[in-house]
Amino acid sequence: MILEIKNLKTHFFTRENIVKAVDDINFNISSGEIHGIAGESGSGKSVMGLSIINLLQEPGKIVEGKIYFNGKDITKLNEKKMKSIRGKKISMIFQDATMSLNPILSIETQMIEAVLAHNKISYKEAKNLAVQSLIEVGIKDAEIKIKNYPHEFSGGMRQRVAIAIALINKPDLIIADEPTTALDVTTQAQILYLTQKLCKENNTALIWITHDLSVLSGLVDKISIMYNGKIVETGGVDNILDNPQHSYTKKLINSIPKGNINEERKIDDNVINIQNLTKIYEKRNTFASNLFTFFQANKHDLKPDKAIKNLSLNIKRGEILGVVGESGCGKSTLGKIISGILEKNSGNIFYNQKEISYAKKTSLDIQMVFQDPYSSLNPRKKIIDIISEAPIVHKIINKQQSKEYVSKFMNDCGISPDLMFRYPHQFSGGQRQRIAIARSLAVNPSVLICDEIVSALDVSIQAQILNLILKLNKTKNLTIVFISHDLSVVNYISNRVAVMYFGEIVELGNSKKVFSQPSHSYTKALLANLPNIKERNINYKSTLYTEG
Amino acid sequence: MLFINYKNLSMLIFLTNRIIQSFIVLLIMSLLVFAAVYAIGNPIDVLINPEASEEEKIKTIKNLGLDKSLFEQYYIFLQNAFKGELGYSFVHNRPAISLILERLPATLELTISALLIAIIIGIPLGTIAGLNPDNFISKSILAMSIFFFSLPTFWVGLILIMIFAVSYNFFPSTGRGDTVEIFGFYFSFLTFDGLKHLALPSINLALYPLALVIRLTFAGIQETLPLDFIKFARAKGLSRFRIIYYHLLKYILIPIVTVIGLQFSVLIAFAVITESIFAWPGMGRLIIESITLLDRPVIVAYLLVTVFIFMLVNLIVDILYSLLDPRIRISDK
Amino acid sequence: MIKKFLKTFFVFASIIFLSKSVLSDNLTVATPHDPSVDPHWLYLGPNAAYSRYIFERLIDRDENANIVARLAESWENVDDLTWKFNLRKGVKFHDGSDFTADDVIFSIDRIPNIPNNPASYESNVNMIDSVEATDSHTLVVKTKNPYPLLLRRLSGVAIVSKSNVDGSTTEDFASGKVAIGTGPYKFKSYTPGDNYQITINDNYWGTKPDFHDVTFKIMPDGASRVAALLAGDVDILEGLSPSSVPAVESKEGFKVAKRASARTLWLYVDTQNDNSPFVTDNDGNAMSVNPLKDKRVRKALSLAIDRNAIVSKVMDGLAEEANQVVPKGFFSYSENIPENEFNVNKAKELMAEAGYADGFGLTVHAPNDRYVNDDKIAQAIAQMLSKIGLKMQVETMPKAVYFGRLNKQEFSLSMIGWDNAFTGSSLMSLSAAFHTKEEGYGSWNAGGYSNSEFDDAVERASAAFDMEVYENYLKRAMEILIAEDQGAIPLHSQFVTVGTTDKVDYTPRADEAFEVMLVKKAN
Amino acid sequence: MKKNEFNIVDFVKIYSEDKLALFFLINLIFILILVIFGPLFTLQNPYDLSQLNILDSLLPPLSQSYENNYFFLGTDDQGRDLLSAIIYGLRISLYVGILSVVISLIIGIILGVVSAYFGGIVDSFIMRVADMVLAMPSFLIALVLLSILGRGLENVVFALVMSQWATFARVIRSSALSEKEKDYFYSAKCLCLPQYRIVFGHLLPNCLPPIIVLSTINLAFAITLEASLSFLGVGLPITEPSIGLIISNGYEYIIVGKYWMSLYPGLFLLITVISINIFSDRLRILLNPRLNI
Repeated sequence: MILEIKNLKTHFFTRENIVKAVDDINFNISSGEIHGIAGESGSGKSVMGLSIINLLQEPGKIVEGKIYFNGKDITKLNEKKMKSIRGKKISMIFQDATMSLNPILSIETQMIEAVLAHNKISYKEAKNLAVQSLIEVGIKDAEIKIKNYPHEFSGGMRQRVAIAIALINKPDLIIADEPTTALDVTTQAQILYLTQKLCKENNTALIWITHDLSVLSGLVDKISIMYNGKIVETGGVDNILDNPQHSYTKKLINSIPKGNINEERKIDDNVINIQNLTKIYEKRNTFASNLFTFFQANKHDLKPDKAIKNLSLNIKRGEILGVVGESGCGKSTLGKIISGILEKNSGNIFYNQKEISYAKKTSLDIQMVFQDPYSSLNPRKKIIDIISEAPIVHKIINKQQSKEYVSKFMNDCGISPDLMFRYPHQFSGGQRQRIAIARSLAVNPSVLICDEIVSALDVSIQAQILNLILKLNKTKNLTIVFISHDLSVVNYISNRVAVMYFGEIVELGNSKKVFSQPSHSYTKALLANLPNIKERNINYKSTLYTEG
Repeated sequence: MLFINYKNLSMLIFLTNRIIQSFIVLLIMSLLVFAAVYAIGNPIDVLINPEASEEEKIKTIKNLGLDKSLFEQYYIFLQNAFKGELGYSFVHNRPAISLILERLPATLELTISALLIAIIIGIPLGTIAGLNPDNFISKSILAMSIFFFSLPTFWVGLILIMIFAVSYNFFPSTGRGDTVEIFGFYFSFLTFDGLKHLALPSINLALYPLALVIRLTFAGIQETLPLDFIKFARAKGLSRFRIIYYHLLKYILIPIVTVIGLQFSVLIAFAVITESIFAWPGMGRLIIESITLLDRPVIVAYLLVTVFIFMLVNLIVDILYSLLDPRIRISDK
Repeated sequence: MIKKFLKTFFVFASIIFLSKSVLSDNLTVATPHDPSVDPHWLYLGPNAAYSRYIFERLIDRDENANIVARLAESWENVDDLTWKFNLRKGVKFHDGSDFTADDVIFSIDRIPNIPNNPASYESNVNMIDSVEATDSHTLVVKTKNPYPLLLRRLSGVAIVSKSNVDGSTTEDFASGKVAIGTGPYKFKSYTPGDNYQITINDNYWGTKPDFHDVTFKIMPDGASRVAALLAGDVDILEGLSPSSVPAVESKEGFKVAKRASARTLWLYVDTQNDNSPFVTDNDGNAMSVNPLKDKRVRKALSLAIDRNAIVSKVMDGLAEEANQVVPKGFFSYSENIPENEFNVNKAKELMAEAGYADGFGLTVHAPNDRYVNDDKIAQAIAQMLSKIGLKMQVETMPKAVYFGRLNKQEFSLSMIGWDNAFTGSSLMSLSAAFHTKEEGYGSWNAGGYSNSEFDDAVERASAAFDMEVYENYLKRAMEILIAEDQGAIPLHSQFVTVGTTDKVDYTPRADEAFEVMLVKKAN
Repeated sequence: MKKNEFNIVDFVKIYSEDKLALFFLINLIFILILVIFGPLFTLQNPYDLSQLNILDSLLPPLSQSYENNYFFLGTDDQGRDLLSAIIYGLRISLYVGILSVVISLIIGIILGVVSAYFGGIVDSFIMRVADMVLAMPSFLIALVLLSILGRGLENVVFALVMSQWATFARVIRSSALSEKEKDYFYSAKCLCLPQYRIVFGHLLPNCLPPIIVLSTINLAFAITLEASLSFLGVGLPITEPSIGLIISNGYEYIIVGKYWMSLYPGLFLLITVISINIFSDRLRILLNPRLNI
C-alpha cells in the first residue's frame, strides 16, 4: 500500500457555517495502481486530492484523520518536510494546464526548477532530463520547444508538459484532478492513453479525479464514487460500471446518455435555409500594420481567422438537429448567426423563405439558450422580470398578466412558479438553465438554438435538461438546433447531426447512421476517441486530427 | 535575402503605429494648448513698463508677433516647431525649449528618486502585507498606505520642512545643493550635499506613489496567490523563496510597471507643488512662474515637452510590458 | 547588535548633518526673484535691482531716493534741452578695459534696439534726442523737450562695455560671456531658477562692499525663504512678509531690517463710466446709474475704511496710513490734505444723502501676488465696506491677469500701489494714473478720473526746472485729486522688511529694491 | 458576500467586520452630518463679509471675540471663526468634489457605454480622446485650465470634470465590454429588446460595482486636487474659502507659530479624505471589482 487514508475529514470554515467537504473518508491505493475517483461537482473529490498533498487553501483544514504515505503519516509533517515530498514523491496535475503553468516563465524554467528543487545536479543535466521528459510525453522537437512559453502551445500540449513535470522526478504517486476536462475529445484520448502508459511503465500510482465516469472506463483499475464528501462505493471497474450496488452509483450510470432515441423525421419542410455562409473574425487593422503587411514576405502569419467557411445547411421543421464539433470549429458562431445576434460576412440565411438580416432583427421566432447558466441571467433582475420582460416589451402580454404568464412557462420547464420573485443567484445551475429556456419560450419561438446548454451541468442534471428539451420538441413542435461538443449527448437527442470541423460541415445525416457508420475520416476519429463505459480498452490509434 | 522575424516585425509595426499616433496627439495637443494659452491675458500688459507709450507698446506687440491672428501665430509656431524651436521666452529672451531642457534634469532627478523610493520601499512592504494579510504588521502597512494616499502634498511638505529642517536641522530646508556636470547637464545626486538637499523633496513627492505601489503589490499578490500556477508550483515542491520571487513577483510586476509608468507622468505634474515648496529649480517651478508672467512660449513648450515625456514613458512601458510578458505580441494589443 | 549599529549611525549622521557653514566673507541671500543678467532686458523692478551689482549707471539713486553721482562725476544743465556730463576717469571694466563715453553712447543706443523685448528700458531714454562725446570723458545730451527728470531717468540706464557687448545677445549675458560692467561685483555663475553668484571686483573705483562672494538662492515661496533663514541656510532674506516678522525677530540670532518705502497703495474708483462694470443693485442686477460718480459715495467709501485696522492687523504694524498717494513727509507731500477719518455713521449718512441708504453691490479687485498682503487688504476693505450696507465681493488674481484688465478699465473699485522713489515725487503717479488719457499722460488712468484743473497743474509741474515751483504744482494737484474730488481712496504706504541673521546689518532702500552693497558685517 | 448579491442589511453587517473601516464610516457619516447641518449651529457665516471683523484676526484657539463668543479653534487672517470656516469649507470642498464626480460620472457613463455598445469608429474616436486626456496628469489639466479660466466654483468644477471624465469613461467602457460578452447580453439581443432597455436595464446595472468604487476614490481625489489647486492660488474665490484654501491661507503662518490656521483644517481634510478612502477600500474588497487604475 503506497497510500492509506484513514477517517480523513477536511472542513471549510466559512462565515456562515462549516462545509464538510471531505467527511470521513477511507481510501487505499497500492503502488502502480490507477484509481479513478468519480463524483459530481461539490462531492469533495478535488478537496480530497488537495488534502493528500496538503495544498488546501484557507479556510480549508484537515480536522481529523491520517494519511499514511509509504507507511508514514504525512498530515503531521511540517511545511519543509512536506515540500520535499511534493513533486518528488507525490505529484499533482490540475484541470487546466493553461492556468497551472506560469504564463510568463518558459517551459524550460518551469521544468528545470522542478528537477533542481529535489536533485543536486547541474543545470545541464537537469535540462537533459527535462528534454527527455518532454520527448516521453510525445512532444516533437523537444529541444527547441522547451524554450517556448506556455501560450505558444496548444491546450493538449500544455497538459502534456504538466504531465511531464509531474513525472519528471519519477514520483510514487500522481494525483490528477480532472486533467482532461478542458480538452477536446481527441486530445483527451491521447492524454488518457499517454498517462496510463507512462504510469504503467514507471510503476507510478495514479489517482484520477473526474466527473465523467465514461473517461475512467478504459483507464483505471479501480473506481471510487464520491457523494457529499463520502466515498459511497469502491471497486474494480467492471464491478462498478456493470454492477453498481449503491443507488447513487446507479443513478450516475443511468444518467449517461446512451444510444439514440430519435428517428430522423421524414419532413422536407425547411424552416431555415443557410446558403454559402461565411464569417470572418477580423483582426484590428491599423494603417501601419496594413503598410507592413503589404511588404511582408510571409502573409500567412497575418491571415485573418475564418470562423465559418462557405457553409450551407437546411434545418427542417420540427426536428432536433445536432451540431457537433470540437472547440473552435465555429459551431457557436453558427448558432449566434442563425439567431441573428452576430453579423455574417457573406451568404444568406432564410427563415420561412424570408431572409434574416443582422441589422434588423425584429423576429422573435428564433431564440437561443446559452451555455453558461450563471452568466445568461441578468443577476440584478428577479425571475419574473427576466422571463416577462420581452413578452411585455413586445406586447405579447400586458404587465398585469405577467404573473400568470410566467407561471405557465415555469411550470412547463419544471420550476415551481412560487420561486418567481427570487433572484438568479438563489438557484442551482440546472434550475437556471430551465429559467433560461423558459425565458426563450416565453416569446413563442418556433426555433430554439441550444448552445452547449448541458456542458456546464452535472451528469444527473444534464439528463433532466435533455429530457426537457425532448419534451418541448414533442409537445410544442419546436425546431431545435442542439449544439454540443459532447458526441454522446448529441447522439442521444438528435434526429439529424451535422459534424463541423474548422468552420465547415464535414458530415450531415441521420444521427443513427452517422454514429454507427461514419463516412468522413474526422467523424471516424471523433467516434474512435469517444470514451465509452461499455468499452474497457483504450484504443486510441487514430491521431489523424491532432495538434503537434 | 531579407529575413524579417515575425516578432521584430510586429514590434516595428507597433512602434511605427505608436509614433504616428503620438505625432497626431502632439499636433492636436499643440493646437489645443496654443489656443488655450492664447486665451490668458495679454503678456504685454504684464511685462511692459507702466510708463511705455502706446507707440512703444504697438512696436513691441508687432515684434513679438502678437498682432497676428491666432491661426497665423499657430502656423508660424508649427513651422518653427518642425525646426525644433518652440519659440522664444518673452521673459528670458532665450529659446523656450532650452529653458525647459535646462530645468528638466532637476525635475527628472526629483521624480525618479521619488519613484525609486516608492519602488524600493513599496514592493517589499506590499509583498509582506500580501502574503499574510491578516497579521498586525500587514494591517498596519495597509493602513499606513491609505494614510499616505490621503495626505495633501503641500501640507506634508511644509510639515517636513518644519520638523527636519527648522526644528532639528537634519536636512537643508530648500534648494538643490551642489551639482556635478554630466554631458552638459547638472545632477545633484552625485554629491553628498546634493543628496542631502534631495532627501526631503523626494520623500515628499514619494508618499503618494509609495502608497500606490504598496497597494498594487498587495492586490496583485492577493489576486495571484489563489491561481492554479502557484498551486502547481507548490505541488512541484519549490521553495517559498522561489515561488515568491520567481512565480509571484515576476508575474505581478507587469501591472506594477504599467502603473509606475503612469505615475511618472503624475509625479512630473505634482512636482509643480513640491518644487515650489522646496525651491527646487525644476521645470515645475518654471511653469508656475511662466503662468504668472504669461510667458506664453514657455507654457506652450512646457506642455508639449511634458506630453512628449508622457508619451515616451508610455511607449517604454509598453515595450517593457512586452519584454516582461511573453504572452503579449505587441501588435495584437 | 542592531541597536549598536543604529547608535553609531545616528552619531555619524548628526555629525554630518549638523555641521554648518560659518559666515565669513561669503553671503547667501534668499530671494524670490530670478534675475536677468542682461541689464537692458525686461524692465522689472527686481531686474533693475540685480543689474546694480555688475553694472553701474551715470547717476544713481541712493537708499533714500536721492540722486548720487556714479560714473558721471558732475553735470550741468546748459539750457532747457542740453545737458553736459563729465565722466569719471580711470574707471575700468571687469575685463580691464577703460570706461569711456563710447560705452555710454553704446548703452543708450542698445536699449531700444534689443529685439522682442516685451518690457524695454526705452522709456528711460526715449526723451533723448542725441548723445555726443566731445572727448573720451565728456558727454553732451540733448532732449527732445525740456525734461527736468532726465537725471532720474538716467538712473535706469546701466552702462555696459561696448567692446564686449557689441553684437552679443541676451543669452550671452546669461552665460556670463559678456556680463562685464564696472560695478563692485563680477559675474560668477548663474543657474536659472536656482541660484545666481557674484564675486567681488577687486579693482572697483568706489567703496568696496563687505562681502567677497554673494550667492542668491532663488526661492519664490515666502514660507520656504523664512524656513531657509531660520534653518541657517541663508544669511539674509529678501521679501519678508509682515506676518513672519515676529517669528524672525523673536528667534535668537535673527533680526529684521525695516523702513517705510516710497510705495503707496490706493483704490481707483470708476468715476468715468455711467454703467460701472462691477456695480450692481442689491439683487445683483446692473444699475442704470453709477453711484461711484457721486462724490458723496466716494467720500463714504473712504470714511468706512479703518486704515488703522489694516495697518495693525493685516500689515502687523509694518505700514503707515496714507491720506494721499505719496507717503507722509515725502517730497511733494501736501500738508493741506486732512488726515483720514474712520467714521461708519458719517459714511452711512453720506450714503443716505446720496440716495443709497440701502447700499448697492460692489466688487473690489486686487492682485494677489504683487504687493504685501494685497489680497488680504482687499478682503479687509470688503469687510469694512459691507458694514455701511454695501453688498461686497472680492476678486483677486495674479498680476499677470490683473494689470491687463486694470488697464482696460474693467474694474469699478481696484487696488494699485505706486512706487514714488523713481521720480522722488508724486509726479509719475499723478500724471500716469490720474491725468486725462492723452499723449504722454494717463496711461494708467484706470478709474477714468478727469479734471482739467488737475491736468493743468500736473502738466505745469512736469515742465518745471525749479524745484519749488515743481513741488507746489504737485501739491496743488494732489489737493484737487484727494481733498476736493476724492478721485482715489488712499490706503497706506507699505514697509520694506528684510530678515537677516544677527551677523549682518542691512539698510533697506526706499524703492524696495534689494542691494547687496547695503549689507554690512555686524560688529 | 456572494457574487452579485446586494442586501443592505447584510452589507452593513459584513462591512462592520472590519472595525477600522467601521470607525471611519461612522466618522464619514459624522462629517456629512456636520457639513449638512453644521451651518445651523456655527458662530457665524464666514462667507458673509459683514459678519467678520478684521480686529478679530489671528486669534489663537479658545480666544474670546468682542461679542463674548469663544473661537474654539481660533480665527484666521480675516477674523473668521476657524471652526465655522472649516465647516463651511468642508461643505464647499465636498460640494465641489461630489458635483465634479457626478458630472464626470454622467459623461463617463454616456461615453463609456456608447463606446462599448457601438464599437467601431465611435469607440475609436471616444477612446482616442480619452487616451489623450489620460496622457496628461489630471493635476496638470486642472492647473492649466484654471490658470486660463481664473478662480471660481464653476471653473474648478469644470476643470475637475475635464480631468476626470476620461477615467470614468475608460472604466465603464471596459466593464461594459466584459458585460457585453456575457450571455445575458446576447440573450437580451436575441429577445429583440430595445437598445435603451439593453443599455440601461441590463448593461449599466451590472457595471455598477466598479463605478461605485471608482466614484468614491475619485471623490477623495477631487477634494485633494481642489485643495492643491487652491494652494497654488488658482482654485476657489478667496471670500468663500474651501478647506484647501483655508490651509493655504494659514500656510505662511505655520512658520511663525500660528499653527492653528493650517493644522486644524489640515487635520479635518485629512480625516475626511482618509474616511472616504477607507470606505472606498472596504467597498472595493466587498464588491470585488478589479480596477486597473
